[in-house]
Amino acid sequence: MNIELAPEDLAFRDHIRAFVAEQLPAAMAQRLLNGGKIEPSDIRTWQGILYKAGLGAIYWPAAFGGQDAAPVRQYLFELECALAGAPPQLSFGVRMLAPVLMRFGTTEQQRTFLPSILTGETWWCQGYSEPGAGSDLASLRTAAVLDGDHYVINGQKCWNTLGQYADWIFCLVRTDFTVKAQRGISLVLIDMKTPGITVRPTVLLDGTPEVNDIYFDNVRVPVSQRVGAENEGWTIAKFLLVHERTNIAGVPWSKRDFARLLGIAQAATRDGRPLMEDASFRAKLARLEIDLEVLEHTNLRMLSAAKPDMTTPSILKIRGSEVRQAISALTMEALGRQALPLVVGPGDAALTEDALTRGVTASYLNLRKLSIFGGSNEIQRNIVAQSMIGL
Amino acid sequence: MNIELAPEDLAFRDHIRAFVAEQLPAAMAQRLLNGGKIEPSDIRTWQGILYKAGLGAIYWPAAFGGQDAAPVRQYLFELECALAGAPPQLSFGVRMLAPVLMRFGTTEQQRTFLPSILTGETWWCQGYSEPGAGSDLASLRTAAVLDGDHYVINGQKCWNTLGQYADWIFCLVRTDFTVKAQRGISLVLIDMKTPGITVRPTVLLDGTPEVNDIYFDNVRVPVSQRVGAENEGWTIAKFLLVHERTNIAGVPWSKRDFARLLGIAQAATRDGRPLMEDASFRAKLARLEIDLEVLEHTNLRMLSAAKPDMTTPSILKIRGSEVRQAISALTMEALGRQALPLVVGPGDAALTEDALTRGVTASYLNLRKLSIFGGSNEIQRNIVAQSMIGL
Amino acid sequence: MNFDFTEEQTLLADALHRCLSEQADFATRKRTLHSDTGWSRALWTVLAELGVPATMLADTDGGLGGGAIELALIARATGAALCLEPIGSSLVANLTLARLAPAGLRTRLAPSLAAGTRIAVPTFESPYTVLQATRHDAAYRLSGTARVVYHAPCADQFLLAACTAGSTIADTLFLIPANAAGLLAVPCTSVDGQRAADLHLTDVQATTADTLISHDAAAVQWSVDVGILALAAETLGSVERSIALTIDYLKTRNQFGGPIGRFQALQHRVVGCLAKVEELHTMVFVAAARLDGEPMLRRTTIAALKVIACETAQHVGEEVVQLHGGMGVTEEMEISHHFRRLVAAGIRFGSRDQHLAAYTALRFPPSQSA
Amino acid sequence: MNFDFTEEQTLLADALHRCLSEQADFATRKRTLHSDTGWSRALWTVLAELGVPATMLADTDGGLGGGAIELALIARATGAALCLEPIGSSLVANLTLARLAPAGLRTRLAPSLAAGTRIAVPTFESPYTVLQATRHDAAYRLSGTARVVYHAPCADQFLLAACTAGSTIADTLFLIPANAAGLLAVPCTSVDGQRAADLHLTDVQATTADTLISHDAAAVQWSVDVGILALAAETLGSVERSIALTIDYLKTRNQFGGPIGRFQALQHRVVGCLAKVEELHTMVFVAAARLDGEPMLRRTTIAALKVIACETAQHVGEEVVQLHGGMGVTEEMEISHHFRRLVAAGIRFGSRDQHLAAYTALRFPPSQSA
Repeated sequence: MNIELAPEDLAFRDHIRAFVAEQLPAAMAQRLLNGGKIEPSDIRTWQGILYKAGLGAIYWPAAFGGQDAAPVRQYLFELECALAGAPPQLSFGVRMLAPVLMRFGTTEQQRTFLPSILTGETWWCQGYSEPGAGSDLASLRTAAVLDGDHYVINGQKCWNTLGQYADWIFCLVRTDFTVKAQRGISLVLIDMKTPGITVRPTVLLDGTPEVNDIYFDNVRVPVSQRVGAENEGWTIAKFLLVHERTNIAGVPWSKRDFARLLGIAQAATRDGRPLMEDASFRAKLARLEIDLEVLEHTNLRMLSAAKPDMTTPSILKIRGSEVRQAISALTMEALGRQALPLVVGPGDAALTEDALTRGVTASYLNLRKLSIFGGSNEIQRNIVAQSMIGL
Repeated sequence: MNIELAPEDLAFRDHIRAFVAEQLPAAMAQRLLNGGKIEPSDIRTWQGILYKAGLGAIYWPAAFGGQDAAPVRQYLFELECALAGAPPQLSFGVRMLAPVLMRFGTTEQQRTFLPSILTGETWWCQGYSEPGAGSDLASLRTAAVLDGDHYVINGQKCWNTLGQYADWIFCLVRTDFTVKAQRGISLVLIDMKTPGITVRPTVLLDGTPEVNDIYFDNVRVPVSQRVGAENEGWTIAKFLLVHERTNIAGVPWSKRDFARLLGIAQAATRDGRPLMEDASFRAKLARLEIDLEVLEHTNLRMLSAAKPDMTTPSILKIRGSEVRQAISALTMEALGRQALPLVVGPGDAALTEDALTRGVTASYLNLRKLSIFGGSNEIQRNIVAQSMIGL
Repeated sequence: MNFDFTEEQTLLADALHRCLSEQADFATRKRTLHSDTGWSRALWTVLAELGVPATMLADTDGGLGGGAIELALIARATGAALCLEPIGSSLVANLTLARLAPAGLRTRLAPSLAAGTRIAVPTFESPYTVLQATRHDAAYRLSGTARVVYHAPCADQFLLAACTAGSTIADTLFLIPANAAGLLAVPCTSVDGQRAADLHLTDVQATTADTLISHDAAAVQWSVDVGILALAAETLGSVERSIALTIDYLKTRNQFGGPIGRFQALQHRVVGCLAKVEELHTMVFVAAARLDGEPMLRRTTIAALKVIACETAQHVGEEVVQLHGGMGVTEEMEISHHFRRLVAAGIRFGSRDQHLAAYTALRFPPSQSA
Repeated sequence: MNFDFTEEQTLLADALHRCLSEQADFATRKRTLHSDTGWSRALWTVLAELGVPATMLADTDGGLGGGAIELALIARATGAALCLEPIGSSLVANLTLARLAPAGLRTRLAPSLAAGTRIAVPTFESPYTVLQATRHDAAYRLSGTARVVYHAPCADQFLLAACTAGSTIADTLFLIPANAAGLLAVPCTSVDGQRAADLHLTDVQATTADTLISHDAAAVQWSVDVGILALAAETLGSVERSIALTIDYLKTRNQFGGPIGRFQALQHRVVGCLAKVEELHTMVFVAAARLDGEPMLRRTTIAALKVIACETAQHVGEEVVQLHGGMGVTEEMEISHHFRRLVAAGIRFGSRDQHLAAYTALRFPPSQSA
């Protein structure tokens, strides 16, 4: 057992730290560290910078432009980026679709789609959930009917994240209605410019249109854009969900949020006195830091384990979401009444210029999704219970 | 709305307070306030004193020797008794069987059994649960087969509280095995001296034999000792369970325990300094007092409501057990290392003479039962959910 | 002892519920929310005709002579309907005026306040303030800032709390016009969608005639406590409605072959919410009953109430959103608006920890007996 | 970076688990619990033959040269088996001796400690003590009381921590014989069934040869931290076993027509326990890895570990009893003995709040940056 970083890993971290310090645009970093909204252009710009430095997806196999980086290195990479104020990489392409293509895609598909994921040129989104099939993917109904060498697709997807900016979507569709729930599903890749696709944003409770309903009305997709065999989509979906969960704890983002919480707390007052004089608040901060420390090391313990098990990603998802939500709640609490205004008038210099505190409440609202999207925490508990108790 | 006590109620309370101050044996009170074990003789003695003062069961109808006292008065009565250090009244006779006899019993049964409940001469216990039918009463199997004018009873009861001291037991038995679960059950009264009854104590985790298994081996019981019609036991059991729950929150005991907690906290030190200097401990004490205050008033709100509903007793049971358990946990915490010894050697004057702290840890252990016995908190949540959601 | 309402109180609550469910259903409210002003003067007028703003004013001043129970019942109903109108704020201002203001001030303003043609709102949620009142001859000059004053954009009068010389907490109350010289209001929208403003005061004049009480910090605290009661009662209405919405959702949302309400883990979490709501219900009316009683008991009860209200708002708010799954985080669902209201309720008038500290200081001061 | 054990460590843990499940099954342990001495010297001898007490001693002293990881692995196994023998205590004493004692003391005692024929136990669980060491010429005289010293009745030697003149916390460590003149032991049984004693010292003589370190409060704190690690690792073993027992129970206990483990509310609560246990698992080995590292990082990590261990002990302990229903509160079930062990673990070496306060003081001192 050696829980400290090996000298090579430390050197790697220092290299990433230096790279980020030099290459991450300072204005973007400052804006994002102060709680500013992440714009699509931020994500595209940063992915382009990473690509040029050979860091577009370090844990991809070298054959596809990666570095075969171990999970711990990938973690260090994400941590350095997050702490420095970088936007996240868009997971739909880099983290979700790409491993699927490498495993199930044809050589042609890999050649066509992987490079532009790495460069950040193609923005991918995901079409999984449907009305009435949120957590229950097996009951999805979007139909793909074969017509010559095309599928004709009709149906509706929901909870599509950031699809309003997307160039392409990977989509689970039903290719066989005659078989049982999980069978008869296929994965297809669809150009968002294909006629018949309508994107309608769903406004979330923080007021932002982060997710969408996507309607398919006789959308024609070449059969060559199916990934894997027909009706094998469920196998691919499960593979993808597991991949989606490898960084599910979100520790880098929680550490960045915690650093911000500390900054806010040190500047805050309560009833006219410095908030950090308040013993109960300091104890809360301490308890939360312990949670974060435990989460980080539990995550590292599992990342570095020789053989991963099936329950730990679910536990990491649950605890990761709880810890990040708790950080956002305590940040809001630290702000006190200053946390109330969600929308400020143009004349309000005091509030808008107070950059450190920007978006704290909106972030608390927005992060409620963490325990719901991507398989709710209740679903995660079911998965663990099924594996441990099996009743 | 008038949440303060009416002048008549205040006068009643003062009357009870004065009575208890005068009549409750001082040595017994001091021992019980300091966490001493409640002996059967304490309960019998105190019931005798209450009976002689006409206070044996104040909420019984006057016709049976009570005072038709309203629930709020009964609460005040119990609160004054508890705070002064009185033992509890034995609920099996006074609170559980008696209302059943008044409602379902024959005049003969009422004349035979009610007076000695009031005087405390007859110690009753309850035979409900069975192995495999703890929370699930409908599946009970103890058989009562008619043989002339007797039932012959065979089977086993468990979780029988204090039955080792009992003169009589009221027992749910199956009188018809041919019908569905809840039907075919009858309630019979059995003299514990009847041949064929064996009582075997079950030691609980605090080391005390508080509950028993009771075995019935061809026990002959006159049919005249059945209460209500044959196979109508389920109706009676439900009536009785509702009655059992009218004081389910246990507020008087929690208030007595909280007063003791305060006494212990004010005398305690932590790392060489007075515990009450510790802000986090005082905040815990405050938060718990708030819980107790809320529980007391929620209990009073429901006791004084014109029409009781079906869910509030369950909520009171859940919260009542949680609050009392939390008080016992915080008392243990206040004691620190002094809470460790459960059994002290005869030479240990320091520990045995420290009467205020006696039995704190044993009490914490013992009170785990509160959220389990009498319908576990999980069962209570099911009841509420059934009533509110109905799925 | 009883917790029953009088017939008049029941009638008031029923009339209000009926009115709000007819005239302020969720669709109507959504239009109001997104309107320029963010509140409906039409609805306010209807409520005024029902007697809502008059309820808190003395009958000798043309009001209906209501007290804390009426205030709690009205606030509970407006919380359930997520009203955007300045109901809670004006109730608090009007009751403070009725109880504390000298006759002259009352007589001058009561008729229009009762009719709803004039709206007064308080600018403070705690005795801690940076607003200073400096004496100049017979008048005061007020300077400082009051942050995030709810309903300030629709107020005609502000009920202000300020510190006079030598005091570190507010000890003097003024009622001044919203268009007073030296007063700058910078608008914002709070997390619950209600409109508010930061008020910047520079030498705003307040005469003796504008003064409710002076050098009486206890009276200011009483008025703050009225505000806490109103907010807690609003919170009660909102969590009650949230649970009803959630139970409906659990019964009708199908997943994995049936309504999700059949899942026991979800059922038990609803029961956990219900238990919290019963407790808040109790404390709102205990606090209401004690509002005009012994000050120390009122203070500990109000502090306890806010502790319970904050915890209930956070617990129930987060649970009902979670129980709604993805739908819970969308703006189109009523539940997400309750959640935002509950988030605001947890912040306004001070946090759970602040009120627990206040309770602790009163009941368990360091190293002393309780 | 890796969290893997060496092959030797895995072999040690496996051998110990095998030995304890064969020789200290629950029925055997119950007989031991109710025996006069409350522990089994026979089992202790078997463990000594396995090398358990020798593990912590330096190989140059005839020990096996183990460190914090080995200590944690052994303690975890003894927690799972609810051992009544002085294993954790002697590991802590032996490791303290190995690291801090001068050569003379080590050479004198190591052989018999390694063989298990001599048992040393620590008498302190925190640097706060009322034991005073007063210098008289070349020796100290020790006076005061050490309360509830675990395994004192079976100890041959006591590892004592005392304050020298001018110090308010313990800064000196002694190893003295259990039969020293002036030492009175008053026995008691702790809540977890383990035997203990209050030690009353009156002018007990300790020479320089009995002194491990003096005027070094940091070294005393290190030894306390070793004890916290051992207790937390025992707790880990106990909660892991408790969850396994509970899952077995849920699968086999039938109510309402099937195993109660099919109820989702119960399943989710088991998952809640599992998540806590994973976290404790992490922290035990993080703390073990940092035990001999940078002192400030060790201190915060150990404080965090005890916070997590106390919370996990209470949460999991109360949940597993509740999930066992009525059976959970009976003495005949193994689960109730784990519960009692977990209750003791929450009290020993200081409470959750004490350690959170220590962590807070180190990481977030008042009004300063972290």
